[in-house]
Amino acid sequence: MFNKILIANRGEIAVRVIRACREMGIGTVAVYSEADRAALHVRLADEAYLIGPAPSPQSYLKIDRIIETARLAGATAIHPGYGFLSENAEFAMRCEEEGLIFIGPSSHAIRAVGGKTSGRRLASQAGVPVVPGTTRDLTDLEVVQAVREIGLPIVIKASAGGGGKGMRIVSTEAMLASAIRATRSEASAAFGNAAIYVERYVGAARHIEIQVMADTRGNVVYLGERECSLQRRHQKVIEESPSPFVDPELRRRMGEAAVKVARAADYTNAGTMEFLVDPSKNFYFLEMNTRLQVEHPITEMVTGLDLVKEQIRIAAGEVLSVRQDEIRLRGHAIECRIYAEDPFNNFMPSPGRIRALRTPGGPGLRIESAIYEGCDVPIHYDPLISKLVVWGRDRGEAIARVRRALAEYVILGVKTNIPFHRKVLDLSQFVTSQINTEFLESWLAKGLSPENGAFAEIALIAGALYLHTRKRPTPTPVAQSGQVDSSWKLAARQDGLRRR
Amino acid sequence: MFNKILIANRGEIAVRVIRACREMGIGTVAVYSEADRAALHVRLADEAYLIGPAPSPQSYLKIDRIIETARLAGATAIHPGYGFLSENAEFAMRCEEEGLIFIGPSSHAIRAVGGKTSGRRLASQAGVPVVPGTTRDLTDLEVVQAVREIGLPIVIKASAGGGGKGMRIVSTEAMLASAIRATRSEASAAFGNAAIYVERYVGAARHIEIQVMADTRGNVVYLGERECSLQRRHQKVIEESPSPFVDPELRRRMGEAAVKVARAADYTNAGTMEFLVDPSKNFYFLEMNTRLQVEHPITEMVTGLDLVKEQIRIAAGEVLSVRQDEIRLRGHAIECRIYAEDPFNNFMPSPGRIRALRTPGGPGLRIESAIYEGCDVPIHYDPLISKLVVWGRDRGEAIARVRRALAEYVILGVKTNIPFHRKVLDLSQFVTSQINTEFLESWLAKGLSPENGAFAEIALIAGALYLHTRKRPTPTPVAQSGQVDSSWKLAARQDGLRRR
Amino acid sequence: MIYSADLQGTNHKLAVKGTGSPVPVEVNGHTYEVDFSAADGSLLSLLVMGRSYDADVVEEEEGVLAVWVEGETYRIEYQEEGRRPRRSTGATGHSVSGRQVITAPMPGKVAALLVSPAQEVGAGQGVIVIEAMKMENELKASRPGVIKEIMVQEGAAVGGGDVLIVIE
Amino acid sequence: MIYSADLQGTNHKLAVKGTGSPVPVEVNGHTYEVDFSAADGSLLSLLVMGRSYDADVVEEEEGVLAVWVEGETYRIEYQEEGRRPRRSTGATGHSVSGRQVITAPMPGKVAALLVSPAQEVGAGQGVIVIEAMKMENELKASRPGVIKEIMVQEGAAVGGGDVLIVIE
Repeated sequence: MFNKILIANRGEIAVRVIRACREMGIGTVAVYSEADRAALHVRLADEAYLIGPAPSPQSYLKIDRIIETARLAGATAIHPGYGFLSENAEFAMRCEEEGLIFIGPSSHAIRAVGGKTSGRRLASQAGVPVVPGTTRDLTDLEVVQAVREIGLPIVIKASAGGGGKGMRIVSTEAMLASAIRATRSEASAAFGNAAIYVERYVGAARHIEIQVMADTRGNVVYLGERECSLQRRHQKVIEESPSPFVDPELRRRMGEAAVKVARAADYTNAGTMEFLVDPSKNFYFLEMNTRLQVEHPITEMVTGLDLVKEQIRIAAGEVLSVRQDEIRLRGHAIECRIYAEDPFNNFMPSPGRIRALRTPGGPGLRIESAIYEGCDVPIHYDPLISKLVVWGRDRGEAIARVRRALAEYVILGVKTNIPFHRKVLDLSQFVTSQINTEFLESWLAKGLSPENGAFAEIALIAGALYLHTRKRPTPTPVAQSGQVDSSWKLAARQDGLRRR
Repeated sequence: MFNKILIANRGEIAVRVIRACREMGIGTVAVYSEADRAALHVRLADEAYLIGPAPSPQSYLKIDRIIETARLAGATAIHPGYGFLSENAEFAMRCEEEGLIFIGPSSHAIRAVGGKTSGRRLASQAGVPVVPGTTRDLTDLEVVQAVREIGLPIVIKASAGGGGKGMRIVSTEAMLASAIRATRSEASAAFGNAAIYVERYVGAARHIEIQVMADTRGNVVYLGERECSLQRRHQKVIEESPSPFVDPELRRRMGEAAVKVARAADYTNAGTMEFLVDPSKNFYFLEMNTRLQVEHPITEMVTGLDLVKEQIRIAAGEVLSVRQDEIRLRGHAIECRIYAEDPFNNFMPSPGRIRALRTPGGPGLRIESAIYEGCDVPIHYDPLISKLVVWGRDRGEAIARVRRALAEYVILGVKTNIPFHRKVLDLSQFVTSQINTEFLESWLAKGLSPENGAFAEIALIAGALYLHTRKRPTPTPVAQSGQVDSSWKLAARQDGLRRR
Repeated sequence: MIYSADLQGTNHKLAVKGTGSPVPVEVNGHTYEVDFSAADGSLLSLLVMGRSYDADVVEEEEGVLAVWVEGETYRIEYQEEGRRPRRSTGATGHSVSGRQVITAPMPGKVAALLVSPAQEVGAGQGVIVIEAMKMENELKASRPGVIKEIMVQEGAAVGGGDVLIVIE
Repeated sequence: MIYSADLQGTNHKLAVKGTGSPVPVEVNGHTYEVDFSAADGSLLSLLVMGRSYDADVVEEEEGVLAVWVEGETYRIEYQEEGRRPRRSTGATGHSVSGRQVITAPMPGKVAALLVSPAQEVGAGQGVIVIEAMKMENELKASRPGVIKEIMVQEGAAVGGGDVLIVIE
């Protein structure tokens, strides 16, 4: 086993990996940018090194600097988290060359299955259905041809795309030419690569993904699915596992398909196959994410496995700790992604300082967060500041629990999408899970208005008292020193609390 | 189902019950003493009413006042939590008379099995082994006789005892007379009742208890065991479930014995049978606690059940939500009771104001607490301020996790026993579970010294910098406004974080 | 102490009639007896007619409070009786005149300009796109007008509060 | 700034040689380059030779700090160079002389007096029992002496810090 791991990431995922290492007795090395000197991942790590200015291309994306830091600190393995360099085949290869263990798949596997078109090719070769479309980059003319074959509506996608950028839905011939131009220019601007391909547009489908885990001895398992259809701007907002839409039979079929693709790619470590599932339960391979997902905790809560520890063990050459037939799903888990953004102002990002923070407590909660009272949420990185994950004995309890927890969660100083989550969780379409990837957008199109003001009058009073008491001494109750209970002993008997 | 429940308690258990009610959509009524105006249970409840001065006999133990408050607020049921009135048969009876639902067993069942001697009688009648001894109150002469029959060493116990008070171990004839006098006087002073009885003293035994749950339709189940041998002054410090000492066969035998006793008492709702288990796995019924236990969360974490919700459903006349054959234990749970006390000064209580509070996060943690930054820990009540409960896939992971969590837990302003927990968790006897009810005391007898100072030099520096920077502006990094990443788009591609 | 409070464009009159707790508080002519407790920092607990309310308050800028109550957060601008009004806040600030000043709601970069000088714009029409935290954010005109001034270029870095566009 | 710090009876000399971060800090003659960051309130982050230390500091009474570092809490009494010493703290405080003053470590009630005036007591001998938070707590003499004065009776309520017994 490794004695020191460098975490090439920041935010909640870096903290998540550090905690797993601590529980495994492995030393941790954090890297940070100038904007992150006081970040929680720096505080919690055993060692921390500055790797550059705030912009990620000059810090968290600097391969040479990170590898050099691993050397300097004597770390023998690197965990990339998600985002940043996690799916970067070159980074994985550099680690391999430098004799550092990249905690993830081989650079070869990333190349084989990580790319959008290469993944589609591999899947269809493995006999797994993919969304009808092309499996390679196209010229404008080829696009027109492809559209004739596939039929409208279609999506033009940037081969190098991601983050919901570089895609255009085309529903009429007339739109085609301009859509091609627009996508190419956006793609070259956003990803420095104008390559595009075409897929049939599957509209009212669900986005459901399968978690796979593969060791270096050829063992591959699937760990159930995650329902990820609730998206805004193609970005996941609320995920749950299991999916209310998936029955055991569909789970098995999708799981086995995912394992097939993983085997075809000689895949190792944690990976996720994204599928589109249509109302009649046909599923189509979309793409594979060759790293840990943001929403991995919901899979951990229903399977009882710690995926990060599993990743580390696999990278150290150990055998998978479970066989497929040992995997049982228990209960139901839901994750709400809490972003620093203003849901009532077009989800405008809201960087700044956390002025007040109170995290919910009690049964069935898990909070994956990198914020603390007094910390800053910088403008330079993703606005994900916390993941509220709950477990319930069944979906009903999980929903009730996440609502309860959101009502306890206080984050002031920056605006958050907590009110948005609370509204979504109350929607009958969510409760009955009558959703697809378009649902959230179409619901949002109606517009989102701030709190209806159930507590407006109380808020007005609280604010006034806050200002009022700042000027005067406040009545803060204190344990009455000296004044002591005259019947301790009676109380002692009836309490006897410690005897439990 | 009830639409409003009054919680006749304070502290973490009141908060625990309020949260369960919220998840069930049931309104909550808190009661509070003058010392608890700002307590968390008051904040979280829908309604809150002052019921008297700080001393519990004038507030949390005032039956009339509490029942009157339930009436006033329109609550139809009362949850007593643990301690205070939770095992008070008179209170249960008053509720019954007033047409309020007492969320717990009937006053009849409390009388039948709740008393130390009555419980022993009932158990032995039900054919469940009890620690050899008498099952009724004794005269001094009868004590001497009993000792002759049972043989030394014995324990003289106050029939009304509790909280580890009113018991004397007698190992020689010579000690007997004075021990009888001493126990009687202590008992009448502490419990207003000089009645005593005699048990054989079982020395190197473990304290293991069985959680039972019974509905009003005659269904009774046991929910595995809890290992509670780690005690100080007969008070539990660390509990775990399952017990490393208990095999499936012993679990079944103890479970069935517990169910027998519950049936014999016509018991309903949640209850716990405490057993002594000797090294050769003979078990002896000790007593039954006719209410929820402090350590109930570890049972919830391994069974997946919410015991408080189950209690409420049962009280509302619903059928148990699980059958015995559906109960599966998954993984391992450990609870550390965090007290406001100074482990390095003879565990002196440490009331006061919480000045800094940072609770651990990440996978497998559950924090049941009623403190917040700026709140006061009053002198009038039990010093339990938080329960840190962890779940792990196996005992090894649970231990690693609770160590990790304790190292993250910051509570300043009052002294806590966190350092004590950290030392105990490192003991080889704990790791291998070579423990019994005497282990902790005998280990403590060697004396406990403060932190050995692994970080003493850093602490000295941190303190100096704290004082230093109070006088000068502090370098707090802030998100560099204006200075904006010149290659957002590149970053956007490589992050694409929201697309996960 | 008497306060004028602005919540989502509606003005409310408040009077805190005394000190200590409980204290009578008048809101829009209706008086409540408020039993309250304030811990160190931002936490407040209110009891009004038996109902318990958990609140958390921080001052975002002078006189502008973010008030969290039972899971809902309100942004309220307070003025003490007899103090001169402060400018209101929000992504798009307007002065009393027909003039609209579009300011950057957060530090970021101008991803796109959607209008040109002298162009007419309708209410809710997007005028500029600011990129921050890996997201593009379109700022809209709150009511019809004509683009008077554009103070930034595409690609320019902007700080929070910077004036971007003036509409008349 | 130069400090004298008392930790568990041992005295340490500290010198913070400058302002801002990183700053050289001398401890008992050894100087470290300390990169530190202080958030609002009590949180500190220290980087010393690449090692990261998470710290949390509160002042329990003037000059006496509770310093949490990586899970361990230290109580340290600081004196700035050239200030007059403060009285030391702890359950049983002693002055420089052979005199011992037993004070109540917390508010509570005198459950039992274990000694009488003029009685000789040995080091570690229990002299009084205070009851608080449902527990009895025995206070001990830290070294041998003779009971000079007993200021309280059994059953009496005492406040934190009250003088209970004087030993000489």
